[in-house]
Amino acid sequence: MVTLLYFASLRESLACSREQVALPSGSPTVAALLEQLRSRDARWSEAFAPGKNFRIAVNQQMANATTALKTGDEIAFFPPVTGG
Amino acid sequence: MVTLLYFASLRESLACSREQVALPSGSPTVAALLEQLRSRDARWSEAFAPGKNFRIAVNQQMANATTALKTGDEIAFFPPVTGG
Amino acid sequence: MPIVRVQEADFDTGRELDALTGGRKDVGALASFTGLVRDANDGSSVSAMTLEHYPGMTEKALEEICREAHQRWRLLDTLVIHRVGALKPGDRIVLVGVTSAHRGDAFAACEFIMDYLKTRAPFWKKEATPQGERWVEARSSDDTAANRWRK
Amino acid sequence: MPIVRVQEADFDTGRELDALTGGRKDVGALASFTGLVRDANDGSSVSAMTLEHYPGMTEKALEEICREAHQRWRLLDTLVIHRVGALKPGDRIVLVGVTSAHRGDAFAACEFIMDYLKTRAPFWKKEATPQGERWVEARSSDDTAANRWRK
Repeated sequence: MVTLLYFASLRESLACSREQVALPSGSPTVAALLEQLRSRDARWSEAFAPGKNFRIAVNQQMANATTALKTGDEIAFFPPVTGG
Repeated sequence: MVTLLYFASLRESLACSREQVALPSGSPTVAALLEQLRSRDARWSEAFAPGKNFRIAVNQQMANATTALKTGDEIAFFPPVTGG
Repeated sequence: MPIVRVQEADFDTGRELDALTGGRKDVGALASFTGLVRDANDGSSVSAMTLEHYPGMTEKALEEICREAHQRWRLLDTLVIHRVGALKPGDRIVLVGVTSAHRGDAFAACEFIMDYLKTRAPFWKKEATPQGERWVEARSSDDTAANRWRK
Repeated sequence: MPIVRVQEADFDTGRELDALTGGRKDVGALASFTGLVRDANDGSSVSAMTLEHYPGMTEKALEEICREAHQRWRLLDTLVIHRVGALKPGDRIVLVGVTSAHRGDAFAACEFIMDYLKTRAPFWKKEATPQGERWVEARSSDDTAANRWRK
Protein backbone atom coordinates (compact mmCIF):
# COMPACT_ATOMS: atom_id res chain seq x y z
CA MET A 1 0.00 0.00 0.00
CA VAL A 2 0.98 3.62 -0.55
CA THR A 3 -0.57 6.85 0.73
CA LEU A 4 -1.83 9.38 -1.80
CA LEU A 5 -2.34 13.05 -0.94
CA TYR A 6 -4.13 15.69 -3.01
CA PHE A 7 -3.86 19.44 -2.43
CA ALA A 8 -5.60 22.69 -3.36
CA SER A 9 -7.63 22.70 -6.60
CA LEU A 10 -6.77 19.05 -7.24
CA ARG A 11 -8.08 18.07 -3.80
CA GLU A 12 -11.29 19.96 -4.57
CA SER A 13 -11.88 18.64 -8.09
CA LEU A 14 -11.22 15.05 -7.00
CA ALA A 15 -13.14 15.49 -3.72
CA CYS A 16 -10.33 13.61 -2.00
CA SER A 17 -7.51 14.75 0.25
CA ARG A 18 -5.97 11.42 1.25
CA GLU A 19 -6.35 7.73 0.43
CA GLN A 20 -4.46 4.46 0.55
CA VAL A 21 -4.10 2.37 -2.58
CA ALA A 22 -2.28 -0.78 -3.64
CA LEU A 23 0.85 -0.30 -5.70
CA PRO A 24 0.71 -1.23 -9.39
CA SER A 25 2.42 -4.60 -9.88
CA GLY A 26 5.87 -5.11 -11.40
CA SER A 27 8.44 -2.31 -10.88
CA PRO A 28 5.99 0.45 -10.12
CA THR A 29 6.61 4.07 -11.06
CA VAL A 30 4.62 7.27 -10.70
CA ALA A 31 3.59 6.83 -14.35
CA ALA A 32 2.02 3.43 -13.62
CA LEU A 33 0.22 4.83 -10.58
CA LEU A 34 -1.14 7.71 -12.67
CA GLU A 35 -2.38 5.23 -15.28
CA GLN A 36 -4.23 3.38 -12.51
CA LEU A 37 -5.80 6.63 -11.22
CA ARG A 38 -6.84 7.75 -14.72
CA SER A 39 -8.69 4.47 -15.25
CA ARG A 40 -11.07 5.24 -12.37
CA ASP A 41 -13.49 7.53 -14.20
CA ALA A 42 -13.76 10.66 -16.33
CA ARG A 43 -13.03 13.01 -13.43
CA TRP A 44 -9.77 11.26 -12.56
CA SER A 45 -8.70 10.77 -16.16
CA GLU A 46 -9.27 14.47 -16.81
CA ALA A 47 -7.45 15.65 -13.66
CA PHE A 48 -4.32 13.70 -14.65
CA ALA A 49 -4.66 13.95 -18.43
CA PRO A 50 -1.33 14.24 -20.29
CA GLY A 51 -0.43 17.92 -20.59
CA LYS A 52 -2.27 18.85 -17.37
CA ASN A 53 -0.13 21.11 -15.23
CA PHE A 54 0.27 19.30 -11.92
CA ARG A 55 3.21 18.49 -9.65
CA ILE A 56 4.22 15.24 -7.96
CA ALA A 57 6.10 14.69 -4.71
CA VAL A 58 7.25 11.30 -3.43
CA ASN A 59 8.05 11.17 0.27
CA GLN A 60 7.94 14.97 0.33
CA GLN A 61 10.55 15.43 -2.40
CA MET A 62 9.67 16.73 -5.86
CA ALA A 63 9.39 13.80 -8.26
CA ASN A 64 8.24 13.03 -11.79
CA ALA A 65 6.55 10.30 -13.81
CA THR A 66 9.67 8.13 -13.94
CA THR A 67 10.19 8.11 -10.16
CA ALA A 68 10.13 4.55 -8.76
CA LEU A 69 7.67 3.69 -5.97
CA LYS A 70 7.77 1.22 -3.12
CA THR A 71 5.41 0.09 -0.38
CA GLY A 72 4.85 2.73 2.29
CA ASP A 73 5.64 5.72 0.05
CA GLU A 74 3.71 8.97 0.43
CA ILE A 75 2.83 10.32 -3.00
CA ALA A 76 1.37 13.82 -3.30
CA PHE A 77 -0.32 15.48 -6.29
CA PHE A 78 -0.86 19.22 -6.43
CA PRO A 79 -1.08 22.23 -8.76
CA PRO A 80 1.90 24.59 -9.27
CA VAL A 81 2.59 26.31 -5.96
CA THR A 82 1.55 29.90 -5.22
CA GLY A 83 2.92 30.81 -1.80
CA GLY A 84 4.84 33.88 -0.76
CA MET B 1 33.17 85.58 -1.82
CA VAL B 2 32.38 81.87 -1.77
CA THR B 3 32.21 79.39 1.11
CA LEU B 4 34.54 76.39 1.05
CA LEU B 5 33.85 73.24 3.06
CA TYR B 6 36.22 70.32 3.71
CA PHE B 7 35.17 66.93 5.04
CA ALA B 8 36.65 63.79 6.57
CA SER B 9 40.32 63.05 5.81
CA LEU B 10 40.60 66.21 3.69
CA ARG B 11 39.34 68.31 6.60
CA GLU B 12 41.93 66.71 8.85
CA SER B 13 44.90 66.93 6.51
CA LEU B 14 44.15 70.59 5.71
CA ALA B 15 43.23 71.37 9.32
CA CYS B 16 40.28 73.34 7.99
CA SER B 17 36.56 72.60 7.92
CA ARG B 18 35.20 75.88 6.55
CA GLU B 19 36.49 79.16 5.14
CA GLN B 20 35.45 82.07 2.96
CA VAL B 21 37.58 83.06 -0.01
CA ALA B 22 37.39 85.49 -2.90
CA LEU B 23 36.50 84.01 -6.27
CA PRO B 24 39.23 83.84 -8.92
CA SER B 25 38.76 86.67 -11.42
CA GLY B 26 37.38 86.26 -14.93
CA SER B 27 34.83 83.46 -15.52
CA PRO B 28 35.72 81.39 -12.51
CA THR B 29 35.45 77.61 -12.47
CA VAL B 30 36.23 74.94 -9.91
CA ALA B 31 39.52 74.37 -11.77
CA ALA B 32 40.58 78.01 -11.23
CA LEU B 33 39.63 77.80 -7.56
CA LEU B 34 41.66 74.61 -7.17
CA GLU B 35 44.66 76.34 -8.79
CA GLN B 36 44.34 79.14 -6.25
CA LEU B 37 44.19 76.65 -3.35
CA ARG B 38 47.16 74.65 -4.62
CA SER B 39 49.27 77.79 -4.68
CA ARG B 40 48.93 78.24 -0.91
CA ASP B 41 51.63 75.81 0.20
CA ALA B 42 52.88 72.23 -0.10
CA ARG B 43 50.09 70.81 2.04
CA TRP B 44 47.38 72.34 -0.14
CA SER B 45 49.11 71.56 -3.41
CA GLU B 46 49.51 67.96 -2.34
CA ALA B 47 45.89 67.57 -1.14
CA PHE B 48 44.58 68.72 -4.51
CA ALA B 49 47.36 67.39 -6.74
CA PRO B 50 46.18 66.17 -10.15
CA GLY B 51 45.27 62.49 -9.87
CA LYS B 52 44.31 62.80 -6.20
CA ASN B 53 41.01 61.05 -5.56
CA PHE B 54 38.69 63.71 -4.17
CA ARG B 55 35.10 64.79 -4.89
CA ILE B 56 33.64 68.25 -5.43
CA ALA B 57 30.14 69.52 -4.71
CA VAL B 58 28.87 72.98 -5.66
CA ASN B 59 25.78 74.12 -3.77
CA GLN B 60 25.36 70.55 -2.52
CA GLN B 61 25.26 68.99 -5.98
CA MET B 62 28.10 66.84 -7.30
CA ALA B 63 30.32 68.92 -9.59
CA ASN B 64 33.65 68.71 -11.40
CA ALA B 65 36.57 70.89 -12.40
CA THR B 66 34.69 72.54 -15.26
CA THR B 67 31.73 73.63 -13.11
CA ALA B 68 31.28 77.42 -13.20
CA LEU B 69 31.26 79.37 -9.93
CA LYS B 70 29.55 82.56 -8.84
CA THR B 71 29.52 84.73 -5.73
CA GLY B 72 27.76 83.09 -2.80
CA ASP B 73 28.35 79.52 -3.92
CA GLU B 74 29.07 76.79 -1.37
CA ILE B 75 31.88 74.56 -2.64
CA ALA B 76 32.71 71.34 -0.81
CA PHE B 77 35.74 69.07 -1.15
CA PHE B 78 35.75 65.55 0.25
CA PRO B 79 37.12 62.05 -0.25
CA PRO B 80 35.05 59.32 -1.91
CA VAL B 81 32.07 58.59 0.31
CA THR B 82 31.87 55.55 2.61
CA GLY B 83 28.43 55.57 4.22
CA GLY B 84 25.95 52.73 4.52
CA MET C 1 21.96 28.64 9.99
CA PRO C 2 18.50 28.22 8.49
CA ILE C 3 15.50 28.93 10.72
CA VAL C 4 12.13 27.92 9.22
CA ARG C 5 8.67 28.34 10.71
CA VAL C 6 5.21 27.68 9.24
CA GLN C 7 2.45 29.05 11.43
CA GLU C 8 -1.06 30.47 11.49
CA ALA C 9 -0.15 33.29 13.84
CA ASP C 10 1.15 36.66 12.70
CA PHE C 11 4.80 37.53 13.38
CA ASP C 12 6.55 40.64 14.69
CA THR C 13 8.91 41.72 11.92
CA GLY C 14 11.08 43.88 14.15
CA ARG C 15 11.49 41.24 16.82
CA GLU C 16 12.32 38.53 14.27
CA LEU C 17 14.91 40.66 12.47
CA ASP C 18 16.43 41.91 15.72
CA ALA C 19 16.80 38.28 16.84
CA LEU C 20 18.75 37.52 13.65
CA THR C 21 21.34 40.22 14.35
CA GLY C 22 21.03 40.62 18.12
CA GLY C 23 24.21 40.12 20.09
CA ARG C 24 26.30 39.45 16.98
CA LYS C 25 29.05 41.82 15.93
CA ASP C 26 29.99 40.14 12.64
CA VAL C 27 26.78 41.03 10.78
CA GLY C 28 27.33 43.85 8.33
CA ALA C 29 24.21 43.36 6.24
CA LEU C 30 20.64 42.23 6.86
CA ALA C 31 18.39 41.93 3.81
CA SER C 32 14.75 41.14 4.41
CA PHE C 33 11.53 40.70 2.51
CA THR C 34 7.94 40.78 3.70
CA GLY C 35 5.08 39.61 1.47
CA LEU C 36 1.60 40.94 2.24
CA VAL C 37 -1.97 40.24 1.08
CA ARG C 38 -3.14 42.85 -1.45
CA ASP C 39 -6.77 43.86 -1.74
CA ALA C 40 -6.68 43.42 -5.52
CA ASN C 41 -5.18 40.79 -7.83
CA ASP C 42 -5.56 39.98 -11.51
CA GLY C 43 -8.23 42.64 -11.97
CA SER C 44 -10.49 41.61 -9.08
CA SER C 45 -10.82 42.98 -5.60
CA VAL C 46 -9.82 40.46 -2.94
CA SER C 47 -11.62 40.43 0.40
CA ALA C 48 -9.93 37.40 2.00
CA MET C 49 -7.32 34.74 1.36
CA THR C 50 -6.75 31.20 2.57
CA LEU C 51 -3.32 29.62 2.46
CA GLU C 52 -3.14 25.84 2.21
CA HIS C 53 0.13 23.93 2.54
CA TYR C 54 1.59 20.42 2.68
CA PRO C 55 2.59 19.93 6.34
CA GLY C 56 5.94 18.25 6.62
CA MET C 57 7.03 18.84 3.05
CA THR C 58 6.67 22.60 3.44
CA GLU C 59 9.25 22.82 6.20
CA LYS C 60 11.61 20.45 4.36
CA ALA C 61 11.32 22.46 1.14
CA LEU C 62 12.00 25.76 2.92
CA GLU C 63 15.00 24.32 4.78
CA GLU C 64 16.39 22.95 1.55
CA ILE C 65 16.02 26.34 -0.16
CA CYS C 66 17.85 28.03 2.73
CA ARG C 67 20.61 25.42 2.70
CA GLU C 68 21.08 25.98 -1.02
CA ALA C 69 21.36 29.72 -0.35
CA HIS C 70 24.06 29.02 2.27
CA GLN C 71 25.95 26.97 -0.32
CA ARG C 72 25.76 29.67 -2.97
CA TRP C 73 26.65 32.73 -0.88
CA ARG C 74 28.63 33.59 2.24
CA LEU C 75 25.82 33.94 4.74
CA LEU C 76 25.53 33.99 8.51
CA ASP C 77 21.84 33.19 9.09
CA THR C 78 18.69 32.71 7.06
CA LEU C 79 15.12 32.97 8.35
CA VAL C 80 11.81 32.08 6.69
CA ILE C 81 8.47 32.49 8.42
CA HIS C 82 5.41 31.65 6.32
CA ARG C 83 1.82 31.89 7.50
CA VAL C 84 -1.00 29.51 6.58
CA GLY C 85 -4.76 29.61 7.13
CA ALA C 86 -7.14 32.55 6.84
CA LEU C 87 -5.66 35.96 5.97
CA LYS C 88 -7.07 39.31 4.93
CA PRO C 89 -5.77 42.24 2.86
CA GLY C 90 -2.92 44.02 4.62
CA ASP C 91 -1.90 40.89 6.54
CA ARG C 92 1.69 39.66 6.42
CA ILE C 93 2.17 36.34 4.59
CA VAL C 94 5.89 35.69 4.62
CA LEU C 95 9.12 37.05 6.09
CA VAL C 96 12.56 36.19 4.73
CA GLY C 97 15.66 37.52 6.48
CA VAL C 98 19.29 36.95 5.51
CA THR C 99 22.40 38.14 7.35
CA SER C 100 25.92 38.35 5.95
CA ALA C 101 29.11 40.33 6.36
CA HIS C 102 28.42 42.14 3.06
CA ARG C 103 25.29 43.38 1.37
CA GLY C 104 25.74 41.76 -2.05
CA ASP C 105 25.47 38.26 -0.58
CA ALA C 106 22.54 39.19 1.66
CA PHE C 107 20.51 40.81 -1.15
CA ALA C 108 21.11 38.00 -3.64
CA ALA C 109 20.31 35.24 -1.16
CA CYS C 110 17.13 36.97 0.07
CA GLU C 111 15.79 37.33 -3.48
CA PHE C 112 16.88 33.77 -4.34
CA ILE C 113 15.00 32.37 -1.34
CA MET C 114 11.84 34.25 -2.31
CA ASP C 115 12.08 33.16 -5.96
CA TYR C 116 12.57 29.52 -4.98
CA LEU C 117 9.88 29.68 -2.29
CA LYS C 118 7.45 30.96 -4.95
CA THR C 119 8.14 28.01 -7.25
CA ARG C 120 9.18 25.14 -4.96
CA ALA C 121 7.52 25.42 -1.55
CA PRO C 122 4.11 23.69 -1.39
CA PHE C 123 1.76 26.58 -0.55
CA TRP C 124 -1.45 27.41 -2.40
CA LYS C 125 -3.50 30.59 -2.18
CA LYS C 126 -7.26 30.80 -2.53
CA GLU C 127 -8.76 34.26 -2.89
CA ALA C 128 -12.27 35.44 -2.09
CA THR C 129 -13.46 37.87 -4.80
CA PRO C 130 -16.87 39.38 -5.65
CA GLN C 131 -17.17 36.61 -8.28
CA GLY C 132 -16.56 33.92 -5.64
CA GLU C 133 -13.55 31.97 -4.44
CA ARG C 134 -10.73 31.13 -6.81
CA TRP C 135 -7.35 29.42 -6.57
CA VAL C 136 -4.52 31.77 -7.49
CA GLU C 137 -2.82 30.67 -10.71
CA ALA C 138 0.94 30.24 -10.75
CA ARG C 139 2.64 33.03 -12.69
CA SER C 140 5.09 32.35 -15.47
CA SER C 141 6.99 35.43 -14.24
CA ASP C 142 7.75 33.46 -11.05
CA ASP C 143 9.25 30.62 -13.10
CA THR C 144 11.29 33.17 -15.04
CA ALA C 145 12.52 34.72 -11.78
CA ALA C 146 13.51 31.32 -10.36
CA ASN C 147 15.24 30.26 -13.57
CA ARG C 148 17.60 33.25 -13.34
CA TRP C 149 19.43 31.42 -10.56
CA ARG C 150 20.18 28.27 -12.55
CA LYS C 151 23.88 27.70 -12.68
CA MET D 1 6.95 58.79 -1.58
CA PRO D 2 10.52 59.18 -0.33
CA ILE D 3 11.04 59.54 3.42
CA VAL D 4 14.62 60.46 4.41
CA ARG D 5 16.05 60.93 7.90
CA VAL D 6 19.62 61.53 9.07
CA GLN D 7 19.96 61.21 12.83
CA GLU D 8 22.27 60.31 15.70
CA ALA D 9 19.64 58.23 17.49
CA ASP D 10 19.09 54.54 16.84
CA PHE D 11 15.89 53.50 15.06
CA ASP D 12 13.34 50.73 15.68
CA THR D 13 13.41 48.58 12.53
CA GLY D 14 10.05 46.94 13.18
CA ARG D 15 8.26 50.19 13.91
CA GLU D 16 9.73 51.89 10.82
CA LEU D 17 8.84 49.02 8.48
CA ASP D 18 5.37 48.62 9.98
CA ALA D 19 4.78 52.35 9.41
CA LEU D 20 5.65 51.88 5.71
CA THR D 21 2.97 49.23 5.22
CA GLY D 22 0.57 49.99 8.07
CA GLY D 23 -3.00 50.66 7.06
CA ARG D 24 -2.31 50.11 3.36
CA LYS D 25 -3.85 47.21 1.49
CA ASP D 26 -2.08 47.72 -1.85
CA VAL D 27 1.40 46.73 -0.62
CA GLY D 28 2.32 43.24 -1.80
CA ALA D 29 6.06 43.48 -1.21
CA LEU D 30 8.34 45.17 1.31
CA ALA D 31 12.09 44.82 0.72
CA SER D 32 14.39 46.19 3.36
CA PHE D 33 18.06 46.43 4.17
CA THR D 34 19.84 47.15 7.44
CA GLY D 35 23.55 47.95 7.55
CA LEU D 36 25.37 47.32 10.84
CA VAL D 37 28.81 48.07 12.29
CA ARG D 38 31.06 44.99 12.18
CA ASP D 39 33.76 44.39 14.78
CA ALA D 40 36.32 43.66 12.05
CA ASN D 41 37.14 45.29 8.70
CA ASP D 42 40.02 45.01 6.26
CA GLY D 43 41.92 42.66 8.57
CA SER D 44 41.72 44.77 11.74
CA SER D 45 39.42 44.56 14.68
CA VAL D 46 37.19 47.61 15.03
CA SER D 47 36.22 48.86 18.48
CA ALA D 48 34.27 51.99 17.49
CA MET D 49 33.17 54.00 14.48
CA THR D 50 32.37 57.65 13.85
CA LEU D 51 30.16 58.68 10.95
CA GLU D 52 30.67 62.17 9.53
CA HIS D 53 28.33 63.68 6.96
CA TYR D 54 27.63 66.86 5.01
CA PRO D 55 24.48 68.30 6.61
CA GLY D 56 22.08 69.59 4.01
CA MET D 57 23.66 67.83 1.06
CA THR D 58 23.18 64.42 2.69
CA GLU D 59 19.42 64.73 2.83
CA LYS D 60 19.27 66.14 -0.72
CA ALA D 61 21.41 63.30 -2.07
CA LEU D 62 19.31 60.63 -0.35
CA GLU D 63 16.05 62.18 -1.59
CA GLU D 64 17.43 62.34 -5.11
CA ILE D 65 18.44 58.66 -4.98
CA CYS D 66 14.94 57.72 -3.79
CA ARG D 67 13.29 59.84 -6.47
CA GLU D 68 15.41 58.14 -9.11
CA ALA D 69 14.29 54.76 -7.74
CA HIS D 70 10.66 55.88 -8.05
CA GLN D 71 11.30 56.82 -11.68
CA ARG D 72 12.91 53.49 -12.52
CA TRP D 73 10.48 51.11 -10.80
CA ARG D 74 6.80 51.00 -9.82
CA LEU D 75 7.09 51.75 -6.12
CA LEU D 76 4.70 52.86 -3.40
CA ASP D 77 7.07 54.24 -0.72
CA THR D 78 10.79 54.48 -0.07
CA LEU D 79 12.44 55.06 3.30
CA VAL D 80 16.07 55.80 4.17
CA ILE D 81 17.24 56.34 7.75
CA HIS D 82 21.00 56.87 8.19
CA ARG D 83 22.74 57.42 11.49
CA VAL D 84 25.70 59.76 12.10
CA GLY D 85 28.03 60.28 15.04
CA ALA D 86 29.57 57.69 17.35
CA LEU D 87 28.67 54.04 16.79
CA LYS D 88 30.00 50.72 18.07
CA PRO D 89 30.09 47.16 16.67
CA GLY D 90 26.62 45.65 16.42
CA ASP D 91 24.97 49.09 16.06
CA ARG D 92 22.60 49.78 13.18
CA ILE D 93 23.92 52.31 10.64
CA VAL D 94 21.30 52.49 7.93
CA LEU D 95 17.82 51.25 7.11
CA VAL D 96 16.37 51.24 3.60
CA GLY D 97 12.77 50.13 3.04
CA VAL D 98 10.89 49.93 -0.26
CA THR D 99 7.24 48.97 -0.80
CA SER D 100 5.65 47.93 -4.06
CA ALA D 101 2.83 45.78 -5.38
CA HIS D 102 5.35 43.17 -6.56
CA ARG D 103 8.60 41.86 -5.18
CA GLY D 104 10.82 42.33 -8.25
CA ASP D 105 10.43 46.11 -8.14
CA ALA D 106 10.91 46.25 -4.37
CA PHE D 107 14.08 44.14 -4.37
CA ALA D 108 15.69 45.99 -7.29
CA ALA D 109 14.91 49.44 -5.89
CA CYS D 110 16.17 48.54 -2.40
CA GLU D 111 19.49 47.31 -3.73
CA PHE D 112 19.75 50.29 -6.12
CA ILE D 113 19.22 52.74 -3.25
CA MET D 114 21.94 51.06 -1.17
CA ASP D 115 24.39 50.96 -4.11
CA TYR D 116 23.81 54.65 -4.87
CA LEU D 117 23.90 55.62 -1.19
CA LYS D 118 27.30 53.91 -0.92
CA THR D 119 28.75 55.93 -3.81
CA ARG D 120 26.77 59.21 -3.85
CA ALA D 121 25.62 60.17 -0.36
CA PRO D 122 28.18 62.28 1.56
CA PHE D 123 28.94 60.06 4.57
CA TRP D 124 32.42 59.12 5.80
CA LYS D 125 33.34 56.41 8.28
CA LYS D 126 36.26 56.55 10.68
CA GLU D 127 37.18 53.35 12.50
CA ALA D 128 39.01 52.91 15.79
CA THR D 129 41.42 49.95 15.52
CA PRO D 130 44.27 48.67 17.72
CA GLN D 131 46.60 50.55 15.33
CA GLY D 132 44.72 53.82 15.89
CA GLU D 133 41.97 55.65 14.05
CA ARG D 134 41.64 55.38 10.29
CA TRP D 135 39.26 56.66 7.62
CA VAL D 136 37.54 53.83 5.79
CA GLU D 137 38.66 53.71 2.15
CA ALA D 138 36.04 53.65 -0.58
CA ARG D 139 35.78 50.22 -2.20
CA SER D 140 36.01 49.74 -5.94
CA SER D 141 33.41 46.97 -5.49
CA ASP D 142 30.94 49.69 -4.47
CA ASP D 143 31.60 51.57 -7.71
CA THR D 144 31.13 48.34 -9.64
CA ALA D 145 27.85 47.71 -7.84
CA ALA D 146 26.58 51.21 -8.58
CA ASN D 147 27.65 51.07 -12.22
CA ARG D 148 25.42 48.03 -12.79
CA TRP D 149 22.42 50.37 -12.71
CA ARG D 150 23.62 52.69 -15.49
CA LYS D 151 21.06 52.79 -18.25
